[in-house]
Amino acid sequence: MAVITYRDALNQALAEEMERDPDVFLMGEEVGVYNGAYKVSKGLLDRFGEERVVDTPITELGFAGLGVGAAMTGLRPVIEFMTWNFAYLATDQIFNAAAKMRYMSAGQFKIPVTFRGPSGAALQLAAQHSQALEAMYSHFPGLKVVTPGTPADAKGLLKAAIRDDDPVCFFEGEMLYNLKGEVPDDDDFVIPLGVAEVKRPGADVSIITHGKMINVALQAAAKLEKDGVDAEVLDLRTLRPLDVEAIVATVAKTNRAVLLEEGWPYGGITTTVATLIQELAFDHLDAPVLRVTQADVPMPYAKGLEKLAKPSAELVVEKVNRVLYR
Amino acid sequence: MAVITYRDALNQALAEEMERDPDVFLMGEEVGVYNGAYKVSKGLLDRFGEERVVDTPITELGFAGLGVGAAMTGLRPVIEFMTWNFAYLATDQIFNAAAKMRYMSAGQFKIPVTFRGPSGAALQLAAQHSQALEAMYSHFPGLKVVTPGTPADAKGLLKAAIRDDDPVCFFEGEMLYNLKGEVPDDDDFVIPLGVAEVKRPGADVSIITHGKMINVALQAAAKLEKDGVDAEVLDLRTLRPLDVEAIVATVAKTNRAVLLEEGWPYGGITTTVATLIQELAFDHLDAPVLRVTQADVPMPYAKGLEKLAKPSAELVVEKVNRVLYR
Amino acid sequence: MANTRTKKGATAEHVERRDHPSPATPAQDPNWEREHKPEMSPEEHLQGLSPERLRDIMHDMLLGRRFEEKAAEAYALGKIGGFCHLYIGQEAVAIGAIHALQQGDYVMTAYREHVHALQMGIEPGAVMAELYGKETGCSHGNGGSMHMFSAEKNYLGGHGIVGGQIPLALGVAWKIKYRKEDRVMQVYLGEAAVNQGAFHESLNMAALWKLPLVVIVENNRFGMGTAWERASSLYDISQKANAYAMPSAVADGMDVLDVYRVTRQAVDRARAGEGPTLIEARTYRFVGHSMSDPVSGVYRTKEEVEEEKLNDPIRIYANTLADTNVLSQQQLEAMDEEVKKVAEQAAEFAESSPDPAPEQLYQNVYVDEDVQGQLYLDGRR
Amino acid sequence: MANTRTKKGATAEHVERRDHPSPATPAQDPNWEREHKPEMSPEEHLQGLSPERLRDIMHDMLLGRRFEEKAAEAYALGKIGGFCHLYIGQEAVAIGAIHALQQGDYVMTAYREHVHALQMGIEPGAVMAELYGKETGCSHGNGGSMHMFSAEKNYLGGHGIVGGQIPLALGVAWKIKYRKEDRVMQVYLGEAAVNQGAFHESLNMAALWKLPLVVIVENNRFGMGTAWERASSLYDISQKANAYAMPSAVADGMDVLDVYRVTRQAVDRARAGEGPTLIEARTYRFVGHSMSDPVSGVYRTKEEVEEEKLNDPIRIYANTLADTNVLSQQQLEAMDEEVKKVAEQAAEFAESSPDPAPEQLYQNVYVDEDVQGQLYLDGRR
Ligand SMILES: Cc1ncc(C[n+]2csc(CCOP(=O)(O)OP(=O)(O)O)c2C)c(N)n1
Ligand SMILES: Cc1ncc(C[n+]2csc(CCOP(=O)(O)OP(=O)(O)O)c2C)c(N)n1
Ligand SMILES: [Mg+2]
Ligand SMILES: [Mg+2]
Repeated sequence: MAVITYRDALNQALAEEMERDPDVFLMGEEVGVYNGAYKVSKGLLDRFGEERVVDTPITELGFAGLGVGAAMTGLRPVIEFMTWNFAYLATDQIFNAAAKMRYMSAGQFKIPVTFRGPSGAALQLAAQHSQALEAMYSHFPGLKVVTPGTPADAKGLLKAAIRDDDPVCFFEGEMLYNLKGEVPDDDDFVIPLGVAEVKRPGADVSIITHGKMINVALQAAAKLEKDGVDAEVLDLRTLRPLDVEAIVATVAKTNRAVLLEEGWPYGGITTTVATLIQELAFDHLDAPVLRVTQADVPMPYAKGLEKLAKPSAELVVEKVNRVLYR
Repeated sequence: MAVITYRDALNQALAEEMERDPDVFLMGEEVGVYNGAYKVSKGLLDRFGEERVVDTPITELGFAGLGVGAAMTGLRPVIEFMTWNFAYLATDQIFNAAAKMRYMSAGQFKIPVTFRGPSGAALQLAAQHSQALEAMYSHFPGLKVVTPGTPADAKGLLKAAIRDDDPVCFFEGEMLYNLKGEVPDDDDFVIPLGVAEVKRPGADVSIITHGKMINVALQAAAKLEKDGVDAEVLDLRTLRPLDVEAIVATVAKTNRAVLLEEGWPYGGITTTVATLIQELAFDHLDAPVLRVTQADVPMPYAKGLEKLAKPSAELVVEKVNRVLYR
Repeated sequence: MANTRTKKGATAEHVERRDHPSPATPAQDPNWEREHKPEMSPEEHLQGLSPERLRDIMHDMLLGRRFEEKAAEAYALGKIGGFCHLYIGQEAVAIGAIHALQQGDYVMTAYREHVHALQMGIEPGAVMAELYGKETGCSHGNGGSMHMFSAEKNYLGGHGIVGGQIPLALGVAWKIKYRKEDRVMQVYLGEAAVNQGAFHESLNMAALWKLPLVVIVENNRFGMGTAWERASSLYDISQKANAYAMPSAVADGMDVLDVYRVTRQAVDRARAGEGPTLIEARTYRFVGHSMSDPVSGVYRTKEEVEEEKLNDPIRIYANTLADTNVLSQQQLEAMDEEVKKVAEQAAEFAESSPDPAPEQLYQNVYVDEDVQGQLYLDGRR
Repeated sequence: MANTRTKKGATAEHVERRDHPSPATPAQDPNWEREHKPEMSPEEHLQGLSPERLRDIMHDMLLGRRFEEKAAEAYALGKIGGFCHLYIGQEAVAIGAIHALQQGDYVMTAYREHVHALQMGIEPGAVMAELYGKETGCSHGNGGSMHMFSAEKNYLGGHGIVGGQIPLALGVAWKIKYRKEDRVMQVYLGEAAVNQGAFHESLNMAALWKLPLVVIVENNRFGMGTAWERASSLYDISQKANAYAMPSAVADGMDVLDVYRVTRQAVDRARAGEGPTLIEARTYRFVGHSMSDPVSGVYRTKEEVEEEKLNDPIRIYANTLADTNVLSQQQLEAMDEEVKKVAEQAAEFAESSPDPAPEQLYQNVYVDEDVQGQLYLDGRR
């Protein structure tokens, strides 16, 4: 176990998988000479060369499609979007090609491509650069969606995503890159997709979330503890496949749930989870499932407004108190 | 009142609004010389000329953005996507520009653009041409989303969408164009956005749906009637703004709900509605809210498989029986 | 009127926009397909191909034609559903171009793909069964007319989004270079796809990285009902290659041997590591855009279509082979009878094949099997 | 090493790919900016502009520079957040080009936009206040550095998606023609945006429909850390216009009067209904891509930057005005003091302005007010 940053954990995962499998290559804007806009690919160009660490023109649609075509003929591309905000331009290739190719061909092709990049709001980047879009990608059968919230999960899940034979959309928290945490050194430390994790056990209420928001959830749990409320924090980690059992289990245990996500509420991950809970754990529920999400508006630039727009521990505590009828 | 097709109702709405306001123009692939791939714009080129009925190159991103730019400087464009399946290519302009421009400029610009076209599965068009994507568009604050299911709603809602000062995504049922129904002739027959309609009153259970699926819901209601079950069918009509009051009202009345949509389940419209119901009508519910959606797979081509993939009245009846514990 | 409008958008005003001498519309240019074609004797024209090979090509042309005529019949009888886009009139393009390939090379195209699929060696029965949506189809009934695939034959589909196949093909070409393989990637698109951003982005990267990609534009002059000159400010598609410092060429898309000649050069260049080429093959669609589109009337006149049919690529090639004594009229007719039988048998095979099993619905969405409802959220299973 | 790599991707191999005589990289071409510039006497070079106008231009150049230096200070102090992209070194482009416009014309650009916003007449205080995220900012604090707007001044933003502004500008040009207005639409993009599909789709439609659009590529040679020649297979951006049968020109982006000259021709042509023009303005960024990017070291050398700074557009223009006795060194210094005050006051105004009120969070998402939670589904209100 070493304590490293989320960024370095991702960098290790990339390096180890490229070392392990010559079919793995990294392509995207500024991943090479510049060492990555967020330095996630630092050193990889020097280590693996221009053939395997490839700077692209600014053509999200084009190089996303390139990744799918290379994957369907045997390579294992890792396609970096400088941020997921720019990937709308590539959605046709992700939703119409990557997600459907295997099915349309009745299994003749595997599409082992990983699309990855930073996601969500950083600080004052305004409407076009502050979007948490994992819900949009989770909507599509044929895709897998992963949202690590800790350095260890970042490494173990990225390695799993790269080794996975289906297309994976991998959302990194733009604000998490400097987050430190313990990460196993083991070259084969792989976290299987579809396994949620209880990040904090508790008895009174379940806070279910993923990605960057687990930290907000843990802050809320800490505040609640002071009020004598023992909250369980469940980190979904992967959104598709979704660990439905773990969701039902925590609600069966606490009988109350507050769902938290960074993105927008309409069609958000929290709507799918809330729907599953009331369907599969209806008789366990002592209160409606409540949610905390980004304010249902585009992200404003001004510091104060941005703070208001983002989900907060205070909002979570407020909803927890409501499901506890306090 | 005249009985006309859904197609003609849309055609009338376009013609009337173009007649009424010289700033309204129609642009898209094959809308002019070809009279529309689905003939919705039949006769409009001859009537309004090449300046106002404009055939485009196949460039969804380009002409969607053109519509937004024209709207922000005073025109009222109607942009036709030959089908919504192709609009992924335009999502950057719809989600990053249309949905956010007014907010980023703090209200300096209105974006009165309407994006419209056929949506959902027709018959055996396979995975890339059979997608019902209204849920994806509803996710984004700044957009309005409309899904008419009858000729009258098609006309009244399209006129409202064109007159609306915000960007509207208007989803037409590809299978509804030949559907006939009574439509008011009145030039000012406009149905306000955000008002759901009870298409069939009932007492025992609420079937909540929108667009093409209202017909499936009504079929299910008819079958159920034979078994002595009196189902209410609520047509949401517009998904954003969403008529939350009407949703709560019908559930408060029947205490049971089955939600039906054409698209995929993860993050589907039904997840948002189910979430709102369990939050706002928790104490009214005598059973969990259940859902019927497309099978969570890309649409297969083969007739038999396609039929299995689509939502059906049988599946709705089955879920209704479950919420009635029969 | 459609046509006056087409002409309008395409005369003086249009020419003035183009800094290029050739006429603004094919209609104004009787020699359109042949504009860039070198003078050759009939023998030179055979490209040194063996008589067997030349006869195979004729066989392939006839099979493509008869197969699709059969498919049209079946469609009329409701045995085939969905969209169905026929290649009738354009056969010389794919057949000439694929004959320039070797074992191991790849092909990818759009939705007008039956002949490409056949030419890559997929059994006619498997292609027809796919149209019928049967379990024996080359995509087991999942894909249909627009999404045929054969991993075994290096036929990579079959894509429905205009221009969507170009970035995918770029990726295959990338893989070939990455693995230093002795292969070439050939991608087809209609002329209307040239206006898509995907074309621009892909050609730049292909040229920048010198990938073994041959881009073949099937210029049949129309994207559905839109004449090329109403959709592009530049008439000569081959000139678009200059924007990427990419070599380009124009082929007579009604002359299978000219398509072979031009494509062969591009394929050899790609194989030699000299990078991509853009080929504009000038052809014509004798049928409607799809089964629901009338052959003529709306966007082109009956006369125009009839006139174009005089350039039927099969007749042109038959004359070439007759003039050079490679194939007699008699042999031609025998060959035609033979391929008609093949098309007939393909239909019988499709007809008698089973529908896909219901279990197929949830198969091959993912490589993984579903783990207790984690992958499929429809609550149906 | 970054640079060797740049050079590598840009020498022989690269030249060979281009069918064009000029050198493959600016570095190899001391005369890069001036390549297409005609010989002129100092007086001719003044383009017949009045002394007042010529001095205004200098005033604008100095203001742009001093304003952004002030902004950089404020950013260092944490008074400005988010991304902040400075235009230092490139001022001649927007200032020369916007001086070629008339009242009523429109401008739209990307995120490197402070000088464009100022040049369109937005008060320096309002621009600075937007950077500070204050209620008095030109976007009331909603937009920030990348999303400034002024409907009143016809300044249409301020867009953060590379290439995203081009289709929007196409739409504005469409509106001008639709309404038969006597206006021109000017859109700016960085050279790296040329590779985006949006560029290709938009230029084709602009040329096809002869829209009054002037497309100005600010070629500062780098898209973040990527040198143009590592991102494009064709070196000469102006040649890309040929793919759309569109006229094009190259301007010396370090010479404000040359930019004016070239742009003026394009603007006049657009106004006369003769359609769009593509202008490549060759310039250089003296600062990092954004505040977090070091000026040099990774993708360009300190030496390269220092050498380029010898072409400072303000010095070049100052010399022109001195040689022609339009502005003395003394007058120049006085002017500089004046604009420094303006920048100073802008900062004070921003500093003393109020933050946006919390209510603003839910304002202007839609034109409509929310009707009982129908528009906002966050259950917060
Ligand atoms: C992105 C996209 N837009 C629109 C369509 C609908 N569409 C299908 S074929 C076609 C015309 C394409 O013409 P062309 O590329 O010339 O190919 P051809 O049909 O002539 O072979 C259109 C507009 C589509 N499939 N994809
Ligand atoms: C679609 C998209 N991809 C990537 C980015 C990230 N990005 C911001 S600026 C930039 C470089 C753009 O360079 P250029 O167009 O030359 O403009 P310059 O910054 O040089 O003025 C990149 C890659 C983005 N904003 N949008
Ligand atoms: Mg065509
Ligand atoms: Mg640049």
